[in-house]
Amino acid sequence: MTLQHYLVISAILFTLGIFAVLTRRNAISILMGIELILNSCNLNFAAFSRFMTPEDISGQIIAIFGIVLAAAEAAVFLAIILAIYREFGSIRPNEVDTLKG
Amino acid sequence: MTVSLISLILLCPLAAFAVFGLLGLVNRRFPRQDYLSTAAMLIALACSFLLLREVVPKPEAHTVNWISLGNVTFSMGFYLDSVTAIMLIVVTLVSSLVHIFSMGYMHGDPRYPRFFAYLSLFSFSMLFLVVSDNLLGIYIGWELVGLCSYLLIGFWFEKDSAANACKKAFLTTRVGDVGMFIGMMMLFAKFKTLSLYGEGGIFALSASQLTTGDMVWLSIAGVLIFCGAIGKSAQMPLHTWLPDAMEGPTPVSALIHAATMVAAGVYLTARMFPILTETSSLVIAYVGGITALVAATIAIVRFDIKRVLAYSTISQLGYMMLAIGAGSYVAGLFHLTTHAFFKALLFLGSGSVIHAFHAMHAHGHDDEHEHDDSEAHEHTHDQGDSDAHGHEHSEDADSGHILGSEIPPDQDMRNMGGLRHKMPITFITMLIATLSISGVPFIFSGFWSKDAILAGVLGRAMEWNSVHHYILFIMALSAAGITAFYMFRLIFMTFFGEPRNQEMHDMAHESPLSMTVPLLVLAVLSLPVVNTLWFNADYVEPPPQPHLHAPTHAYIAPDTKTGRTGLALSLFGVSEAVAAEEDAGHGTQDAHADDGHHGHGPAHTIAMVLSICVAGLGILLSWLFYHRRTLSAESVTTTFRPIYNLFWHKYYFDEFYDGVLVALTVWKARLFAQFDGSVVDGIVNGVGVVTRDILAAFVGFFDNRVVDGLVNRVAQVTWAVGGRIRRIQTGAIQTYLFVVLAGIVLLILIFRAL
Amino acid sequence: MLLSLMIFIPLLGMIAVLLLPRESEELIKRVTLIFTLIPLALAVYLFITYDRSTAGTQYVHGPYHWIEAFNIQYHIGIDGLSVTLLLLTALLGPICVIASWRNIEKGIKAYMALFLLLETGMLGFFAALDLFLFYVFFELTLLPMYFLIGIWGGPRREYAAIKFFLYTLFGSVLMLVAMIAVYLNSNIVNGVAEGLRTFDIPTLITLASTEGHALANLDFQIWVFLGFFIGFAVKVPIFPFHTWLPDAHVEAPTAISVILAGVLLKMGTYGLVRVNMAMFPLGLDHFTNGVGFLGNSLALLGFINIVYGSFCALAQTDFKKLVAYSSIGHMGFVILGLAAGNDTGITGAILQMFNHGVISAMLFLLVGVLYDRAHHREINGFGGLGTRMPIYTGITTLAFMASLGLPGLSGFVGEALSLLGAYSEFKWLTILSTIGIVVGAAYFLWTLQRVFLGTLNPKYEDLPEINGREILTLVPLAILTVLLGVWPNFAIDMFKESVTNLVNVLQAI
Amino acid sequence: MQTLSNIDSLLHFSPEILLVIFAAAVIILDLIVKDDESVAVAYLSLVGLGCVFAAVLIIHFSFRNPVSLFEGMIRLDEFSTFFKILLLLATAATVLFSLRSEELDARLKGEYYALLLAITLGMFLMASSTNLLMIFISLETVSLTSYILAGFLTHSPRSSEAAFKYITYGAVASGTMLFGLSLLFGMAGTGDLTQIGGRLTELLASGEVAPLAVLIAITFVLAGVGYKIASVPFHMWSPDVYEGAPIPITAFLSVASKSAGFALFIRFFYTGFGATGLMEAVDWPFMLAIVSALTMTVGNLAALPQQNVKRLLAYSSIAHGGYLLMGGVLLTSEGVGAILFYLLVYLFMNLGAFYVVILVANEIGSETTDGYRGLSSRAPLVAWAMVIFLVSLAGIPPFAGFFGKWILFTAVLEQGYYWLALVGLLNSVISLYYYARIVKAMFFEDAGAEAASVSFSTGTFALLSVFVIPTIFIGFLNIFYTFSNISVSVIPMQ
Repeated sequence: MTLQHYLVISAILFTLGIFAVLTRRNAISILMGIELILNSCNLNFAAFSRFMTPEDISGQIIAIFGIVLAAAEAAVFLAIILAIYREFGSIRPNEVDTLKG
Repeated sequence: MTVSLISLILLCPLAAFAVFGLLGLVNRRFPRQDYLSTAAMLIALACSFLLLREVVPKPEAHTVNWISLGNVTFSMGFYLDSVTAIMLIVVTLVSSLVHIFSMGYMHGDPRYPRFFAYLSLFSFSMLFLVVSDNLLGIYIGWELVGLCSYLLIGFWFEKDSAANACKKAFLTTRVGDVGMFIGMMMLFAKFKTLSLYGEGGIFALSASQLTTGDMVWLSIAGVLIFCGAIGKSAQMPLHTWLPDAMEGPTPVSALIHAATMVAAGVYLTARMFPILTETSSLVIAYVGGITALVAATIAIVRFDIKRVLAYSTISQLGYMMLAIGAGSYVAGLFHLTTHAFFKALLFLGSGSVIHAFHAMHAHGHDDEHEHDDSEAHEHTHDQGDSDAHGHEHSEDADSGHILGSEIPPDQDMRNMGGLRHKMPITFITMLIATLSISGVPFIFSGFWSKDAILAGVLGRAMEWNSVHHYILFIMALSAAGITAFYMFRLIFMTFFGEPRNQEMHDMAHESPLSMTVPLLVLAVLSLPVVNTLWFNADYVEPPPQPHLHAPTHAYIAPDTKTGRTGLALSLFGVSEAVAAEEDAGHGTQDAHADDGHHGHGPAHTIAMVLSICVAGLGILLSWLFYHRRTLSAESVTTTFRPIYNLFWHKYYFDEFYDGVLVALTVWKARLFAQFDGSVVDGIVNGVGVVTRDILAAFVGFFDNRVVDGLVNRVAQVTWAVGGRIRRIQTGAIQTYLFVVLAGIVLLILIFRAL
Repeated sequence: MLLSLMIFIPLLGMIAVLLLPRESEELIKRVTLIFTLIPLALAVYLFITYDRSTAGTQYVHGPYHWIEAFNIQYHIGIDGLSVTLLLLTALLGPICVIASWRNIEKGIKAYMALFLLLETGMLGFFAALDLFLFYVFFELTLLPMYFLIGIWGGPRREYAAIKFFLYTLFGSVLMLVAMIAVYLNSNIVNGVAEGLRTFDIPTLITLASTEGHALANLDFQIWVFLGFFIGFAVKVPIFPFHTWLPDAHVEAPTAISVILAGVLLKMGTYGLVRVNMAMFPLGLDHFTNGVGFLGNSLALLGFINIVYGSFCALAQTDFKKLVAYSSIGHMGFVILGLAAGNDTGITGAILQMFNHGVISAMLFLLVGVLYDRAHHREINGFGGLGTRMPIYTGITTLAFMASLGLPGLSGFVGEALSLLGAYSEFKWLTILSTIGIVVGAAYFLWTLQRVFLGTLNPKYEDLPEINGREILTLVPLAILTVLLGVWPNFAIDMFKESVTNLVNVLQAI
Repeated sequence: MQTLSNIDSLLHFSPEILLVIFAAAVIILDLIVKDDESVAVAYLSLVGLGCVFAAVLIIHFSFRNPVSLFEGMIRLDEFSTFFKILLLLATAATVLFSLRSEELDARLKGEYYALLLAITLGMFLMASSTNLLMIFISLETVSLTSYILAGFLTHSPRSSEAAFKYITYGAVASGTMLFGLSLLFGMAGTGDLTQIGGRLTELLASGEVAPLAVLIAITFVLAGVGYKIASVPFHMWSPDVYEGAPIPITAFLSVASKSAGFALFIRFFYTGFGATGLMEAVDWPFMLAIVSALTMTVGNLAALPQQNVKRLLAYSSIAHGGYLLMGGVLLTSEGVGAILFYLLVYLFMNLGAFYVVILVANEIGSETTDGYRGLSSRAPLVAWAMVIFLVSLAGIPPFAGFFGKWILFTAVLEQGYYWLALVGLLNSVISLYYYARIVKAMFFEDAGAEAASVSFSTGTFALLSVFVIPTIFIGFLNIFYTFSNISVSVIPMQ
């Protein structure tokens, strides 16, 4: 397993994430897409740290922080989705469009 | 001394006006504005006589810097030579007399004080014009007299005809003035100064600097400046304002539109004499000649007493122009002087007749008379409308001559007749003036001046020695004859024969003293003997020698002689005149002058003889037509209907201009209604109409759509784009995210390429 | 010091007015009047004590450091041109206050405060010797004007106000670019930067004519000239940037029209003289006697203004619009005279600026008088007023005659000198421009006839005659009109030297 | 430059620590006081901000600057100090706004103020972090908190929607940024901004790294930064969020989070990517120039048709982002100085404008331009204050906004970006148009018949004047120029 493999995978993850975010018709799936993106980043950091700077682990630390932040973000996101559901009775993003123009 | 005199002459009338103006601001009136103005005028008159003594021996000039710039200065100043002095006297004299006359004539007018204030202002401007030693000053006076004539023609501005006439007068003359101004600009661009005299002046410079190469532009400049004179002196083709100007009170007609202002054009041309080239003098001569003849012929068929005189004035002014154009500088000025007196006299006389006739209208006051007069005009006419209608009906007033219905009854000669018993003084004085203008020998001044002109023209023609320049002489001669004819027609129709309108006749009466006295004074002044008391041959300096063009140069000496001869004759009768003529002949030295003179000696005799003959013929004819009635005007009219019509319609000038303008905006049906017949007014209206409809459409389109619209368009586009951008903001979050992605990709692609 | 006092006293006045209670309207008016009279007094003092024999700036205050970061200084002073226009501005101040005495119904307090602010802006503009300061004052007039038109204007006031604002701002941003460009190049000699950059106008003028200095570069001057020119052209206004003017005038209340025509238009031409001509002679040269179409485009614009403005005026039936368009025509003479670039032309132009300020002020005041009585401005709707209100008629006639360039009144001198000067440079354009003289006479006389002559329109049988207050506003202007017509040197002496200087600079090229 | 170990750093870090302490204190206090006294909470947070302010100043003047803390994680220098002051002012203003705003639910105020303090902390870090990790963490801190604040209005669909859009957008953007950061980290092999530039230059020179890779990385990062400063094409969240969020938060976001975003932006690009060799490979200044031109144009054009004043101001703040960005493309200290000065001015005029919006929303209960009809007669002082703010935003003399634009454009022209300057200036003409629409509504149109005149407490006017006075005077006072110029002295320029 070389660095390239990791990078390719993370790239795929990232793309999938973006794809999900753009296409899914459900807020939760969008959240998942976002998680994919963030994780692809974490994978990158870890991989780079492992292969480029073996003696320095700062990359892996960043990855850990990334995971934490992703978790926090997911929490907030879910809370907001709840609020949305309360107000709009739906979590389909394209129905949440009173603000426009 | 002279300076103080001049200042007095100028300031008195100005002060008289200033009093009126300042009090006017607080809506008060000086109780005796009339006395004030008259007194001012009389002082000015006295001063000008004193001045004559002062300056005749030696011309004087006083200048002050008016505007001084880095390397250009415009000066203001007086140039006083005998010509100036004589003009001063003419102006002040006539003006004073008119003032006195007006006290009677205008009595009881609601705007009585204002009338005198205006007269004072006019006198000031005219005097300023006369004494100025530089073109700028002359131009200033020039425009100011224009303003005064505007104010005075429109004095009874409730009358729409008057309101139109005054505007027409101002605009017509202004067209000429613009020409004059362009001429001034040309001279200024060349000489960097506008003052005429002195070594820094235009004359000196033109003498020293100009070469034959400059003749072309100098001729153009000369003609352009003459344009000013064309406007003011109502020469063709800008003459049409003067007859309309008769809408003003009669004293105004006498002062401004006969004696002084209209003569200013002649005066200017005389002043500019030294820089008139061969070509420009020819133009002037022809314009003058044609005007003299045409106007005379038109006058034949008028019935409105004032219009007859108006056309006669135009024709006489043409005479003077012709004289100056032909190089008879002195003769022109001499005729200007004599004409000033007898024409003023004629107008005042007619005024007195008119005045006599209103009395019978049982209206005490002119203004009321003018009111019902204007009501007489007011058929199809409503107030709030544009001036075009006004002109429409002044047009009717003109065409009305044919029916004879639209002439104010008290000015229509067909209501008159046999007045000589009723108003003897008026009759006598007017008769004297008429004899004078028709050039009856030898005791009337008009004869001498006219004769001098004829002589000059003939002599010039001979000197040119090309056949077609004799046309000028022919014109002059026939004009002289016709003048005699229509003037006597006027006299016969007014004062002789049976009263045509009995009840009017019964009411008529001699005018009060204040009016008859001026008549008498002027009558006396039309006798050369009196003139000579102050108008002495020696007074007339030869004009500054122009170095520009040989022929005129050659002609200066003999011309001066002509002038003197004319005057000499006026003093001692023919024989001495001939003698004077002789020594004039021998007196001249250089070869040029000799040729000139050879043509000239006989010229004078021939001219005199012929002029006497035509004058006699004219008088005889009109006697036969209008007194003995052995010949009937009607039958002649019918036989020569086309010619008659030609005269009647004033050579279809008005119709012609209408036609042109109609062609200009033929698609306007109501155009005839909108255009009056005059040139400038027509054109201005034409432009007005064109502006209102075409140009306004254009302006409306251009200014609002194109200029403004461009901006508005930009604004609209901006808005539209704003709207577009808004629509991208759909409110659907995924669209936003897509834009983000697209943005990133685009940025990468773009900068990948870089 | 005196100058600064004069400039900022109206500002103090504004503060004073703001502190007064809204109800005490009379008091507010009086205070405003006082605070406009003081600058007038000072202006007269300056005008009298100004040393006519030198071209240099006098009563200089500063330069004091203001924003060192950009070497922006507080530097004011006057030369002949500015002092003349300062007098005009200071004179129109109280006149406008008096003119607004009765016919401003709502919000008199705000009105007067804004007016005083406006006056500070105008006075400062004419005195500023630092380009940045100059610009700030220039823009400072925008805002009050916008509100004065927008709040107290006629039915279409909003449109007129925003149009005025946008047009002028558009011009002034281009001016801003040019100004920054000048600033940035102000210390570059032969391609190397040395010393501090500066906004100081006198310094810049000298730099712009020093050999090898970046400011003396022809191309640079041409572009910068254009930038400034458009900025000022909008203000003048020069065709085709003029369309804001008729709207603004028609909608603005009388006093504001007076200021607009009397002073704000002059700011444009003053800027042209002060900056475009003095600072960029090469650029000017390129547009006045250069080659090809652009060769004398400036004179061409002047000509277009004259003829176009006059014909537009001829087409109007709204009294005020007519006067507005006539202003466009008359400013054309200024441009023409400036384009001539010789002392006759420039003197004529400057004189015309001042005269037009006075005369158009009169005209707008007179229109206002009529409007206050008849509540409309339709020229054809009147007729025969001459019998009803003789004094008013008299004054109007005077103003008209002055405006159509009757000799003996001030209008003539300016026009005549501009034309005389212009003729020696551009023959045909000048000759064509004289059309403007005839047309000018035409529309004024025609108006005179339609409004005052003829039989009285029965609707106005009992139209009250012009009252004392209104006469009071007109008399000083009328006096000036006559005075300058008879004795133009009275004004010309002030700026003769400055003009000679300017001409020498221009001839040097 | 001295780099302090973690322990030594703590003292220099005291402002941030104080913020945390006070955030906690606020929550605790909120538990103690009764609901109707929750004003106390606000005052406590104000006190907190005061202390932090004092701490910032003390540290600034008493220790040698600049120092790098926590082994080079964050840096303490004039630049960060400048932004800290700016942010503190903004936060304090927001707290005061929130006190006076009637939208917010009184019961939740405790968390609210705590969150405000927290977000301030995040912004402090944004302004001073010099390491990829810190950059990301600070960014996320700010984002997460602002999501919550944007959605803070319970039972308000608009607020929730705003929060939803904000977080979705923000998460994706920051995710993208993080990906970019990871690439940079990988290529440079370090997270330290001060070294990344050098490393990348060498690698690019030796051809070990493809320019495209760097370009992609930078663009991804730009997505994150651009989202914070709402620059095209990453701006689309802001109108909706600004409109939906409570007005004080809108004001706060439009000023504080923009400023923090610019701080981050400057740090990142100038410290990290200022190296010339790098710019030869990736001409990011030009990229930014285009972005800035687009941003101001789009912002202004889209603002033209707006009826809702909050939304209009949102677009206007996008446009201002564009103006500010101009300064960022110049790579000159003048440019950055201009940005800082403009942010300072912008702080006052924009917050002022939003304060008026709050007042109108409170008293008249409308956010659309119709609500402003005849305000001049109903509340003249407020109306005139609004005029000053708007005109200053439009950049017309003599107000501070003009001076801000002025130095921006001077900097731009100095670098020869004439087209950019022209675009900017024409934009400011356009912008005048929509600002004038509000003025028009306030002054040229009459309020309805029922419209009574509105009276405000003196406190209101006092607060208003806090914004009016600087808006008028900042431009005239030399000190502010020097202030902003000194603050950029530490930013490396080549």
